[in-house]
Formats: sequence, C-alpha cells, structure tokens
Amino acid sequence: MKRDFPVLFERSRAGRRGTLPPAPPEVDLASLLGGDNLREAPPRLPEVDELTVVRHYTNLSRRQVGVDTNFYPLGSCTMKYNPRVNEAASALFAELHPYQDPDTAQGALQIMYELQGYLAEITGMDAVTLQPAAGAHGELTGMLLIRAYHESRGEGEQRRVVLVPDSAHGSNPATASMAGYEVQEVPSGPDGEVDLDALRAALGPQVAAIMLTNPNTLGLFERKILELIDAAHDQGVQLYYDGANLNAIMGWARPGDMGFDVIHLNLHKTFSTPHGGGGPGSGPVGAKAHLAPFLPLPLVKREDGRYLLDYDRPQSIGRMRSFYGNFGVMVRAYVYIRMLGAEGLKKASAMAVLNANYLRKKLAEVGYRIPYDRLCKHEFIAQPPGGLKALDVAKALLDYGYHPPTIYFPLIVKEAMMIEPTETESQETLDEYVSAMAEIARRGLEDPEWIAHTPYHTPVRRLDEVAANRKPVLRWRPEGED
Amino acid sequence: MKRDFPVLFERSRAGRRGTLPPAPPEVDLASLLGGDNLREAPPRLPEVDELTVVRHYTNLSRRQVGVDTNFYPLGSCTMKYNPRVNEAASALFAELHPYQDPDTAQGALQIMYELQGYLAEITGMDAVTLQPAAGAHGELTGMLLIRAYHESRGEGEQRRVVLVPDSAHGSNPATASMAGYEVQEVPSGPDGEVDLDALRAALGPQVAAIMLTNPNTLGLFERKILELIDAAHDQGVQLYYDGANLNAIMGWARPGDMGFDVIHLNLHKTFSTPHGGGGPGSGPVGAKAHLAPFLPLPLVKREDGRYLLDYDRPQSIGRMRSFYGNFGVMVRAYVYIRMLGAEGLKKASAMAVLNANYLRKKLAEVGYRIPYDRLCKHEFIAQPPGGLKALDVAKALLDYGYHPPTIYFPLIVKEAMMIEPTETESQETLDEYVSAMAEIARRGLEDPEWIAHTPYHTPVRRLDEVAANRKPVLRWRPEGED
Amino acid sequence: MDFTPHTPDDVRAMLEALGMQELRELFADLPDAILEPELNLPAPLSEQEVLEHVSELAAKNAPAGKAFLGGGQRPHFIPSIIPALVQRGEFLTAYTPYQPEVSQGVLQAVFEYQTMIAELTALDASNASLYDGAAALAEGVLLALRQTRRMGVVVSQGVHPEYRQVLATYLHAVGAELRTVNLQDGLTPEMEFGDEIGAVVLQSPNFLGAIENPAPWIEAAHAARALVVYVADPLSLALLKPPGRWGADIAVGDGQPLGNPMNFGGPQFGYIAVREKLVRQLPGRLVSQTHDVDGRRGYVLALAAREQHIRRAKAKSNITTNAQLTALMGAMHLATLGPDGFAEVAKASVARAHALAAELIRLPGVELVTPEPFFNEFALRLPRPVQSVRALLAERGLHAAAPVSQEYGENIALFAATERHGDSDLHELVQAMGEVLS
Amino acid sequence: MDFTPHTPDDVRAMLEALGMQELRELFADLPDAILEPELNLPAPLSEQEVLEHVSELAAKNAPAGKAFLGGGQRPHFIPSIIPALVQRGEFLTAYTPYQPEVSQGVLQAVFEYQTMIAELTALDASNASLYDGAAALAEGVLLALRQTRRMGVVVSQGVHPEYRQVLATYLHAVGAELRTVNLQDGLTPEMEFGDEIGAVVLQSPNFLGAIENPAPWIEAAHAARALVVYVADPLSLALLKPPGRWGADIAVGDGQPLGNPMNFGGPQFGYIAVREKLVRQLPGRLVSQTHDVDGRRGYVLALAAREQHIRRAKAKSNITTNAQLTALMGAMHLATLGPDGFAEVAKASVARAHALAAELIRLPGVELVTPEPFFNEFALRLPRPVQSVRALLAERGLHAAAPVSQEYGENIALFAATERHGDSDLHELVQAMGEVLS
Ligand SMILES: Cc1ncc(COP(=O)(O)O)c(C=O)c1O
Ligand SMILES: Cc1ncc(COP(=O)(O)O)c(C=O)c1O
Repeated sequence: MKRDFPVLFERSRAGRRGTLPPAPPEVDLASLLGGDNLREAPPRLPEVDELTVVRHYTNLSRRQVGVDTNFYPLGSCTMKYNPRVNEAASALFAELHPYQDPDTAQGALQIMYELQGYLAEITGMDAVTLQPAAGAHGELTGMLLIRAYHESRGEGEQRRVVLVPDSAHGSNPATASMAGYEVQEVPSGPDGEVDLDALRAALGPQVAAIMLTNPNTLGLFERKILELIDAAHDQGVQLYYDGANLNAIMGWARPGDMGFDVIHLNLHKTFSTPHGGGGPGSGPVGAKAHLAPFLPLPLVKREDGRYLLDYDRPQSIGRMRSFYGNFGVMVRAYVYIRMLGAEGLKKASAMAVLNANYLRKKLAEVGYRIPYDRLCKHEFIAQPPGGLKALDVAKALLDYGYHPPTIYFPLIVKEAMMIEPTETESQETLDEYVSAMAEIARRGLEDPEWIAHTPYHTPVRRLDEVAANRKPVLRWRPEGED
Repeated sequence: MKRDFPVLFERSRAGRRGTLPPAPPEVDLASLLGGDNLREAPPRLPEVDELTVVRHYTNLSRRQVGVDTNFYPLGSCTMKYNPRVNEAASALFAELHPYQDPDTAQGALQIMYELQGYLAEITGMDAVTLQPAAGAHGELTGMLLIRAYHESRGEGEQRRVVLVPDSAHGSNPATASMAGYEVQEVPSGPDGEVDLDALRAALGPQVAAIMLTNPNTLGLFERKILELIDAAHDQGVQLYYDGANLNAIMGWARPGDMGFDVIHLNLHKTFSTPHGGGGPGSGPVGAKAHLAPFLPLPLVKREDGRYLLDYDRPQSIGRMRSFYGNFGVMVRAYVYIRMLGAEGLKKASAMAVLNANYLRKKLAEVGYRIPYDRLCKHEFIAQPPGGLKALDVAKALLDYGYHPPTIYFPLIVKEAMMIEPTETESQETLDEYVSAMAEIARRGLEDPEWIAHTPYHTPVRRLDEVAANRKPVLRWRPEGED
Repeated sequence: MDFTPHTPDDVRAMLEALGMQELRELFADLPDAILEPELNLPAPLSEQEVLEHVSELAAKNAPAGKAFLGGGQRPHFIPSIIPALVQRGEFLTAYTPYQPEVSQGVLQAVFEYQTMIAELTALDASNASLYDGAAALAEGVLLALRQTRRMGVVVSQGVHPEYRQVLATYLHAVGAELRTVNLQDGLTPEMEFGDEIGAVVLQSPNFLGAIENPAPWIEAAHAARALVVYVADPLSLALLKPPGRWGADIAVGDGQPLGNPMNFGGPQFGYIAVREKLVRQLPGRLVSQTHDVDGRRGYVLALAAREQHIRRAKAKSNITTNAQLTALMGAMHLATLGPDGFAEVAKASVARAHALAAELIRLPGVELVTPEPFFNEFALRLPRPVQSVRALLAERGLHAAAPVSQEYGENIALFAATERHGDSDLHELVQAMGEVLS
Repeated sequence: MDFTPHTPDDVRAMLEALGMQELRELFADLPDAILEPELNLPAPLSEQEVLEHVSELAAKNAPAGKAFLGGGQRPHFIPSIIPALVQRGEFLTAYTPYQPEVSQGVLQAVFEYQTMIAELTALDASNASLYDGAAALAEGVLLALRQTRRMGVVVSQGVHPEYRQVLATYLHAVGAELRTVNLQDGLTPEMEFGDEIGAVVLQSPNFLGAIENPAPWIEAAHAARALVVYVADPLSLALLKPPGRWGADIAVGDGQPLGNPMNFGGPQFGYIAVREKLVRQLPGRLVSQTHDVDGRRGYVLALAAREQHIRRAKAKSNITTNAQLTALMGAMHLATLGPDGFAEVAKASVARAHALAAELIRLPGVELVTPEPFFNEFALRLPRPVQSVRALLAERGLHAAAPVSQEYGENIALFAATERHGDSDLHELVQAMGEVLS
C-alpha cells in the first residue's frame, strides 16, 4: 500500500491551471521584446491546480521532521527552538525594497544599527557587519578582513598560511582556501584541545591567521586559549573565532575579551532563527578596531538621529553580498536578543551546557563511550558501545522518533556521534532519549541484523547513496526522455 | 516502538512556564476582588514550555488528515478545497470589536451588506440574515421565521406539525423539535424521491412546514418539486429548503425560483470556508418577502452611503446569536463569491455534479452497487459488493490514503456509502480512488479476515467505541485520581 | 478563478464516459422553467485582485486591538504560536472526526480541551464546544429543563442582554416561561423559586462587571430542585472561585477571552460544562478516551445517541457543526499560558481595569455604576449621551464606552481593560475622556 | 523570556547528577579573567512587549509593496498558499537533510526545484541554491576558472554593479584578474577574448533593463575556450530565450522575482545551473534521486565529495547553509503559477513597464537611456538629481527612481513595473513625476 510518492511533475496535466494571475494586458511580445529573443517553448513546469499544490507540499512536509516535530540534537548545528514570534516580527518588514529612500526605512535601519551594537557587545568586538548570508560566508568575510589588514601593512605577500586545527569544521579550511590562503592543519592533543606546542612550532611570519572554534567541535573549551592567543599575536598572527558555537558561552565569556580579532556568528544557530531545511541563515562578522576599516560596504550608522547606509569606507574589502544581507533573518535575531536580554542569553548558554553535560553523563551510564569525558560545553562526542556503528545507531534512532546526532564528525574521532541537545530541551526529553539510546545499544548488540536494517517505520528506508553518487539523477524527466 | 501519544497534561512539570506575559502590576487581589471570591486552587492546566506546546500540536496534526492531505469525499459535507486566500483575507478583520462605533467598521459592514445581497441573488430569496452560526442554527432560525409567520396570521396554535422526508439529514427533525413542532416523517418512494402521494395525504391545516433538501441526501434532485411546492402552498404550508446541498445546483437553479419560502446555507460547505475539524461554520438564512419581517436582529442596511445595523424590526423573532454572527467566516465566503462570480459558481456546481456522476459510473463498473442508478447531483449512494460492510470498506480506504465517504447514512439505504467528491478534485484523483475501491472490494471478498481488521497503517487502529460509550472517559485525570 | 482542476479535455472525456455531450445534460432532471437563471453578481476576480479589494475594505475600518470595550469580547494578546499551529492544514480542513483512526489529532485536542474546561469550571464534564456564549446559555437552560422536566426559567438581569435575548428566542420556541429578575444596585437580589422553575441563571462577573455572590441563588434554586446555570467569563476563572465550587450544576460562557481574535464578534466558541449526572443530557459532540485493537490509547466520539444524526427528532439538540477550531485555539492558549500565565493575564486585566476606573471616576459628572468588587470591566454613568462619547473617542483613535442598553439606566457605558493596555494607553484614554466630556 | 524549559528544581536535580552545586561550575574550564562580563543590553521583553516594540519600528517604514523599483528586487504578487505551506514547522525548522529517511520532504522539494531551474535555464543541472544572485555569480565564475584552470575574467558592465562588486571581492581573494567591459549605448559591445580568460560574464536583460544579444560574446568566448556565465532574472526566462539555448555554460541569478518577499533585500536565494560536464564542479548541495532497500523511490544528498565537510581545504566552495527555504518558496511559486501563469505574470510585467516608459519619456527633460527592446525595467535620465526625485516621490507615498551608479552616467534612475501595478498605479506615478520634475 506504500506507493512511491509522486513528483509534482507527474501530477501535471496539460492545460491545468493553478493560481490565475489577473489577465495581462494584450500586447505583442514579439514587437516589445524582439522576435528573436523569445523563448521557443515554455519551461516545462508542472501544470497543476491549487489544491494539488497544497496537498503535495503538505504531504511532503509530513515526510519531513524538524525541531517542531522531534528532538533534533544535531551536533554543531544548534537545533534549538525557533520562536514563532520571530516569524511574526519579520513579516512586518517583508515589503521593504532595498532601494527605497532610506528615510522611508528608518525602522529597518534602526534594527540593523542596534543589532550591530548588540552583537558587538555580546562578542566583545568593536564593529559588526551584518552582510554575510551564512556562517561560511561570514568566515570568508572575516578572513578577507585579515587579508586586507596584512596587505595594508605590507605583509600580504608574506603571510600566506592559515592554521586550522584538525578538529575544525570543514568550512574553516575551505574558507581559508577561498580567501587565497594555504591551509596548514594543527593536530589536537590527547585531551582534545589544540596541541599548543605544535601550534607554537607552526607559528611564524608566514602565518596570516589561526581559525579556531572555541569550544571546539568536540565541545571542549580550549583552556589554554589566552596563552595561545598571546603566542600568535606575538608573531603578528590574527585570531579568527568561528562563532557557530557561541551558544556555549554567550554571556559567560566574550571572544573579544579572549583576544580574538575577528568572529563570525550564526544567527540561524545561536540566535534562534530557523534553519529552513538548510537556510537561509545569516553570518554577521565582528571585528576589533584594527580590522574595522576593512569591513564590507555598507555599514549602518547613525547621524543626527537618522540611520543611514555608510558607503564612504575607502579601506573596505568591498561587497560580500548584494544589498544589506539577510535582513529578514536579522529581524528574527533582533527579536530574540530583545526577548532574552543579557540574563536570558546567559541562562540559555548555561542550560545548553547543563543539558549537554547531563546527557553526556547519562549516556556514559548506559554504555556509550565518551572519548573526552570531562566537562563539556554545548555538545560532546560519544561513541557507540561494542562494535556498533554510529550510522546504525543513527538509523535506529529514527524509528524511536529522534533525529540523530551528527555522525562521523569531527573526523579525528572514530564512529563519532556529535550530540548537541541545546537549551530548549527538557530533562524529561533527555531522559527519554537516553532510554532509547540504551535500548538501541542493548538490542543492537543482541541482534546485529535488526540494527543493520533500521529504520523500519520511516517514509522510506535506507537509501542507496552509492548509486546516487555513481550515477546521480539530479532532475526529473518525463518518461521516455533521458 | 509505537508508543501511546502523551496527553499534554502528562508532559506537565510543576513550575514550568510557556509564554510569559508581561509582569502584571502588583496589586492585592483579595482586596480588589474580595477574599471570599478567590479561587482556592488554580485550574490544573498543563505546565509546559513553548516548544512542548509546538511539538505537541504539530505532532497531533500529523495524526490527522484533512482536505489538505487527502481526498475526502465525505457525503453531505462538501469537503471541497478551502482556498488559503480566504484565511489571508479574514485576518485583515481580526481586530474589530463588535461594539466599536459602526462608523469605524464600515468596511466590515459593507462586506456583510454585500454578502446578504449576493446570497439572496444566488438563492432567489428576498432577504438574508447572516447571523446563524452553522447550518443547524440556520435551520432553527428558518423554522422560527415560519413559526412567527403562522403566529402573525393567527395560525400558530393550529399548525403544529412539520413534515420531514425519511431521507432527511438528522438536523432537520431535530430542528423542528427545537422549534417546538411535532415531526411527521414522509416516506421516500422507490425512486428515492419523496412519495408525492404520501406527502399530499399528510398535508393539511395542522401542517406548518415541510423541510426538504433538494437534491436530497441520496444526491437525487426531487423532480416533482414544483408540484410538491404548489400542493403545499395550497394548504398554507411553508417550504423550508435545507441548503447544505446547494453545491449541487448553484447558478443552475434557485430554490427561491422553485417556490421555497426559506433556506439556510452552509458557508462552510458550499462557499469553501474551512470545516476546522468540526467548525466554526456559518449558516445564513434567506427568506421570501413575507417572512423577511421576522428575520433576527440586527440586519445590515445601507442608508445615505453608510452601512448600519438595523435593530428597528418590531416583528423580528429576536436574536439567534450574540453580536452579528460568524463574521470571520462571512469574509471567507465573500472572497470566494467575488473570485468565482456567477460563472464560476455555475462551473463549480457543474464540475461537482460531473465528478459525482463520473465516480458513480466508474464505481458501478468495478462492482459497487448503486441503489438509485440515475443521474445524480453532487453526491450519490453506493453499496459495497457481495456481503462486504460499508464500515470495512471505509476502514480499508484509510490504508489507501483516502478519507472514507459518509457511511450508514441516509438511514433508508442499507450499508450506505454516501460519496461526494466535490468539484475541486481531478479526474485522476477519481480514477485512482476507483482503483483503490476496486482493489478493496476484490481483496475484501477474497480475504474477509484482512478487511475485517483494516486499517493497519494508521496512527491507531480500530478503536473500542463500545467501551467508550459504556464507560465514557471524557477528561484526563492525573494518575491515582478517579 | 474557480479552483476546479478540470481542463476542457477532462470535461469532454468525463462527459463522454457518461454518454453526454454537454454540461447542461447533467441538470436534465431540473424543471426547465427554473433552469439557468441570470445571476447578477460582480465579475470574477483573481486572487491578487480580490486581496486588493478586500484590503481596501479593511482600510475602511479602524482596528480595535487596543479597545477598552468589553461586553463579551475583549482584546487579548495572542501568542504567535497559536495562529501558526491552528492554521496547519490538517486542523483547518478536517471535519467532524467520524473516522477516528485518521482523526486522532482533532480528537485528542478535543479531549484535552474538555479536560481544561472541566478544570476551569470545577465541574465534571465539558462537551467539544458550542457556537458561542449565548447558544451555550440557551443549550444549558434547555438541558436543565429536560433534566427537571419543568418549563420555568428565571434569569438575572446581570446576564449579558444579548445572551438573554437569544435565550428568550429559544425558550419561546419550546413554550418555556422566562422571567427576568432586575439587578438592584448592580447586583442580583436574593429570592426564592417555585417548583415550576427548572433552571435558574446568573452571571458572575455580571454584565456590568460586578462579582456576584451566587451562593444565595444557588441555595434557593437547589431548595426548589431547580438546576443552576452559571454564566462565567473563562478568564475570570483564573482567579475567581469556579461555578462548580459555588455549587452550580451547569457552567456556560464564551471562549473569546481565551485568546480568540475578536473578529467583529465571531467566530469564537461557547463552552458548557456539567456535573456527572447530566453528562448524557449534554448537547453536541463528546470525545472519550478508549483503546485500539492493539491496546494503544486513542479517542473517539462518544454517546452519539444524544445527537441529531442518530436520535433525529428526539436528539438533545440539533447542533452538528460546532466551533472546533476556535475551541482548539482556546485550548492552545491555555496550554501556552499554563496556570501561572493564565493567572497573570487575568491579574493584569484586573489591575488595569481598576486603575482605569479610579482615574475615570475623577472626571466631572462621571459615576461608577458597577458596585465593587468588579473584575476587569465596569460601567460608568456619563454626563453625555454614550454614543456620541464613543464617536468622539473614535475620532481620536480610541475605542471605548460601549453603550449599555437602556434597561440598566440612562447614559451608561461599559469600559474594560486588559493586559494589552500599558500605563500610557490608560493615560491616553483618561486624557481623551476628559476632553470629550468637557 | 528565554525559552528554556528548566524549572529551578530541574536545574538543581541536573546539577546534582553532575555532582555540582552551581551553574558557574559548568564554566570552570574558562579562564577566570574573562568570565562573566557585564553585558550592556536592553532589559528582556515578553512576546507581547517585543511585538509592540517591533510594530512601532515597522511603523517607521513605508512599505514598498507597489514600488516601481527594480535593480534586482521587485514587488511581485505572492499567492496566499505559499506562506501557509512554507511556514509549516517541518520545512521551517529542519536543517540540511543529512538523514534522508526522515527528510524526504525537503529532499524531494529540492529535487523538484533543481528540475525547475534546469527547465527555466535550459541547462542540465542546478544545485540546491546559493545565498543570492551575487554569490551565485561569484561561485559560477570560480567554477569556470576551476574548470578552465585559467585566472582571467571578463565581465560586462551590464551585470548588476553590486554583483560585480561581490565578484571583485571574491576574485581578488584568489588572485584572479577581473576586467570590466563598458556598455556602449546601453549594450555590451562585441569583442574577442584571449586565452588567459576562463570566464566571460554577461547579463540579459542587463542592469539597465535592455535585452542583450548574447550570441557574439558566447561565440567569442567559446572560440577562446572560455566558459560563459549568464546572469538572468528568472522571471525573464518565462518569455525570453534561455541561457542554455543561447549556448551559455553556466546560468546564475537571484530568485527574488520568483515570489520571494523583498525583505529589504534579503533573504532570497541564488540559483546556478550548468551543463552536464560541469556538474561535479558545482558548489553546494545537490540532491539525487535513488531508491531504498525496499525499492521505493527516494532522494539523497549526492556528490558530497565536492563539499567542505568532506573535502575541507580542497572543497569546491565553503558553502554550507544555503537558502533552502526561500528556494522552496520559489519552487512553490512556479508550481502554483504553472507555465501559463508564469508567462502571464511576465507578460503583465513587460506590458506595464512599457506603458510606464511610454508615459514617462513624454515628461520634459526625461530621456530613455535603455535601448529597446527592454524587459520590465528601464533607465531614464532625469532633469534633476535622482536622490531628490526619489525623496519627493516618497513624500507622495510612491517608491520609484532608484539611483543608478555614476558609472552609467549622470542622473540616471531605474524604473520597473510588474503585475502588481494597475492602470491607476501607473497613472499616479506619472502624475507625481510630472509634479516632482516641474
Ligand atoms: C562550527 C561551524 N562553523 C561554521 C559553520 C558554517 O556555517 P553556515 O552553515 O551558516 O555556513 C558551521 C555550520 O555549518 C559550523 O557548525
Ligand atoms: C443536509 C444537511 N443539512 C444540515 C446540516 C447541518 O449543518 P451544520 O453542520 O452546519 O449545522 C448538514 C451538515 O451537517 C447537512 O449535511
């Protein structure tokens, strides 16, 4: 009875109409647009009625889980609750055009201006740009600031290397490459933190920057951070803070105070804006004063009680995005910060860390291995007991109604399960999750066949990824067409 | 792995908070409200965080089907597509208070005024009240008009009987009782229509009204309607039209033109406003001129370009509802009528009737019995083949992803399945449904065990209704409390 | 735009399957004489056009989101999650849950709603909802008459006048006698009831906002073996002693204050709750817990033998469609607030109303009509005709001073305040009232 | 309000399970010197308060829902089903579909989106989305450079100046050479390319709205074995010959015209589509059809070996989070309109823009800068400074005359019209322009 779920194109019937726009004025397109310029055949979009569209997407959504449906402890992703008030608030600004007279958009500019200030305050930075469209985009922006800084000091040619710990998120080395740098990996020590000696050894006048996440992707706070930064600064090396993990320490410590020179934030993680199935996000970048002149165009500033877009920034690296960034996401983050205030942000981080440590403790009690079993921050790494595979535990969790953790990352831990419960989950949810994990471990060890074939109750079961990679099918085609 | 789905109260933890209202001013409630008047213990509402509320209701909705998810041919209910534009439009009027100065609600009153007019035009009536909150409420309103009319002519005491065909919707006789009448059933003839001779025989000076649905609940148009109405009118009997089935003939014929004196409509059926899991609806009543003076208070009228609420109606039956009825539902119906116009309404009925006849034909081809196998209107009655039960076919349909038809109604047909596809379903959907029905019939006849235990793939399976009726459990209680 | 998916080819093919050529043939069984009238309706519009049109109409209204108006409807703050959840298509586009296996969402939500109403009223059982407060009152009284087999009803003038009008319409229909007892100094006087009286109705806080002492009426009613129908604003039950605790048999009211938008008066929902012994007399839908063949907990419609589709002329009521979605909004609202938040909203409302009253009665010629203690609404006698005061306030963008029916006295206006009003809102109204009355 | 569910008792119990007494202990591994800074942020607000505050801020803006502004963003009508569907919690609150068994909703929607983009552009494959049109351009050019292993880029001045600025930033970082070719009479001149050129970029309709003839550039580029990156407004592809048909290798653009709200410039989404041979060079997510162990069709993320989480420093791009939800809105929009509706919207837009241009150029001192044929935007030279014209129009409640960068000439303003503009809207603007310029 479980049939293939049709592709919308398969529901198409020639001549069927969905929404009818108002009848367009009768004009001769060939004469207005030039006959040679016209499309010969229309794009083959689905021809479906409105109810079919509604049913299709409604039922697709029923084949999808999200934070709104399930506990979703996907490590490194901060799948916290996305308050609906954010959506209501951002809808108030949906009909603003980026090129309307700024005097008719003062409310929007005020939000941007204040958000720049709040984020500077939260991170301990001197200036903030809201322009980057996501975390990785923020990373690139930040690294270009550093590059421009070195160039401005005549060290652009010399400083060609960026140091990245081996535990880093993949976007860090990828960003460094896009910023035109050579990437050099720095090993982690046995305690999961950056090997400070190795790092010192790697430092030198050829190094432009170190990209660090702190707490790192193992969920561990780099305890020697102040020494590390001092050592780097001594060599003229800039310190980049990947703030995707700021949810761990908001209100408890500021990267700026640690000595970091530049930071990006993920509004779609730490500041509760929804992930949308993969975006859009927003990745503001904060910088210390010496890097501020290089921030991208434009910034929002305030003059005589008016908010305006400042393009007069001669040292700027230029633009990173059209217009002013993902403004709609900024409104959401603005609302979140205004609702939580300083104490709420601090409490959010405390509860995120409390949840992570509690879960770490409880999972250890039911047999999961914790490779770095010490105080963690917002997330931690676990490994399945016995010979169980992280993948199998993940698939089994699906049948229990949970979204699995991030698996096989970071790369330096075998069978890693990176678990980030976030602060918006209750103790009961964590306890129930632990029971499920315990049952999965027990059953999986007893019955390897069972776990190897999980999940059983999902809309589809394990999918053939090998086939998809060998011969990808990236678009639908009508039958008979190849 | 399928566990009981928790009741929200079971997710409660003492002291946990959801939405926080702004901190209330500090006042001494005992002195403001009187100490003896205060509640001793607060109501035991669930104490849950906002994410828990969101997950609970999101997941509840995932245990629910609707028109937006499935084909839903529930007879007599007109489960047509509910355009989302209706919701967007009605939201524009959410913040109007019924007691604000009518000069500050002219747009709302204009909608009501125009809707009164459109519905009068569509039904062929002289005046319309929008006050009734649903179809049955409209029925009561209509019957009270008739009663007031007879009373005004000094025939109130004498006319004590209301005639209702045996095929009528249950709300008709129930309404007649609530309106203080004795109900006398009129049998249907072998052709499924009211037995005209029996009806003539029942007519007399004791009869106040006949309540008729046309097309009737078998989906058949009462072909002798004009004679029937003449015969009744000759005896001073008023004709009530149950317009819940107007979707069958909109734009093709008007009950007023047939001679009916009063009609109710179901905006939540014919006029595409959503059914909301059981309401709210709206049941406007149209009346011929001789009944118009009795319509409930207030009506909307227009004077010197202003819209106002007319309370100066001395013969009115009084009020049927607080304020002005389900205004939000009226906006939705207004939008629908404005989008369709006369031609669209006519087309909607034509497609509804086309779909019903097509489905009737196709189901007959795959073995279903059609007790009245002739041209039907918006719906028709089928019976399962062989010894299959309507209930079992209905339950089997659930596994095929369909909402079943209305079953065991009307009462005059054994194992009745009352099927109303509506006009917003496509030929493909009907064809797929017929395939499923064919397969169910075939499989059910081959394997009675299989069909007797359907459904297998629903969130819960067949439920013990006997236990629920014998010892109803109408509220949740904490464990240990009985 | 008409939302039908049929292409001309579809229509042709389907007609052909029926052996027909034209759509007209589908209506061959209708008398020719009445076929195909010309309907005089405006031309069809696209979605874009209709939204533009309706937006223009909406712009002719002044939203009353901060109205100081009460009388059965008040502006309350609605958390954003509620529209988001209630508008999920599954809730919006389902109907009465006749097929429980695929309707557990609505059924369980109703079961939880019933529990919440029982908790608020301190009674045993609630139904799934009724149309509005007025219909709930009428149904409550009819229930009492059925149970007592009597035909006399006494209602306090403290009950919302529109509810009483609806009640009168319903009672006239079945030939019951309705007697109204006037308020004395804004409160329902003590009295005794004869043995023809089946139902006794009072409201607290009453229409003028005053908190009644229902004990004497309830005692007197029960002495006469009549049942007591208690009309209560559900928000007041966050703080005030509930009907069940006072001894009432039936509680009814309108759910709007539980976070339903005002919608110019509807839709919202009516609630009704009763003592155990009256359950089988309840009108409308009831949801019961039960279990499925695998032993899993589930929910079904129960005791349908009370209802029109089974019992027809002998049904407890003709109600079919109720107000499920708006009742669901009420349940979501209570769930979101929880007991503390619910009490805080009520408290804010009380505090604001008292602060406002204190200011307004200092204006010359203004007099408090409602006796203390009152809840979050109160009535004032104004030195000028109320309609004109309301109109002058409206010109200043303020919605207040709902005219109270003559039966309560001359120039009486109702005011309310809620958690939506801040100090500056109160101040603005007081200021404006000062100007308007001077 | 902070959305944490923890009661004080929960916190105590959980700390105890960890052998701790105080929350501070959870941060014992942070250096004391930097612990617990005082953050200077406004006091926390409730939902009600924050919505009031934000509503006040919103009231300081003038909504531009009928703006005559273009330049990469235009007001288009968005059918009501789209926000209703896209805001379903499952779409809103999921992330990258790493677990395909429970992410078929997003995965299939992306697969359908990819198909639609391939259809619009007449190219073979689209990725799942990029940040915006500018990032899509930058990524498209980097892709071409990777493929050709060259470091020279030529871009027409007809490409949106902000896109070119972003491109310049990206190219500077990797040390590529960017050369800009100025428009001549509003069109890209013909030219030849050297063998250091890996990517050649043009936009049609170009920034001034003119429809380019891309054939000569594409021919010249291919003669030099360079790849062509074609920037196209997706709405124009409803009517105009698509990049793939002209022979382009890579098409990029911004999805806003596909029914994304303007949102003051973001978020919307960028699209990129390529010929088959370039698929493995694509940046970002790709979804492929496959099947599950039971043989049922399903979808997965594919070719992840291009991406940062696998390939790290050698990845095709650093992109991780993209713009899935806004791309989904675009797909829903196309599905709702279908090919006919899509063409009708484009046609209305073209017709309105031409009607508007015809009127505006009759005003004294106004000159059409954009050569014909143009699509739905056009540039005018105004007899007064553009910023002041825009400001004066804004005072009349009209949004028009977007200032065009100096590089295109003095006092040039961009105008656009869409299906949202009726005759009376056009008339109002023409009228106002007459007043403002006189
Ligand atoms: C640690 C870390 N850094 C950077 C990123 C990149 O952020 P984004 O996905 O918003 O580009 C992520 C998330 O993917 C992350 O977890
Ligand atoms: C034929 C018929 N009459 C009357 C009604 C009563 O309408 P409502 O449910 O709106 O009260 C219905 C629907 O339930 C119906 O189908």
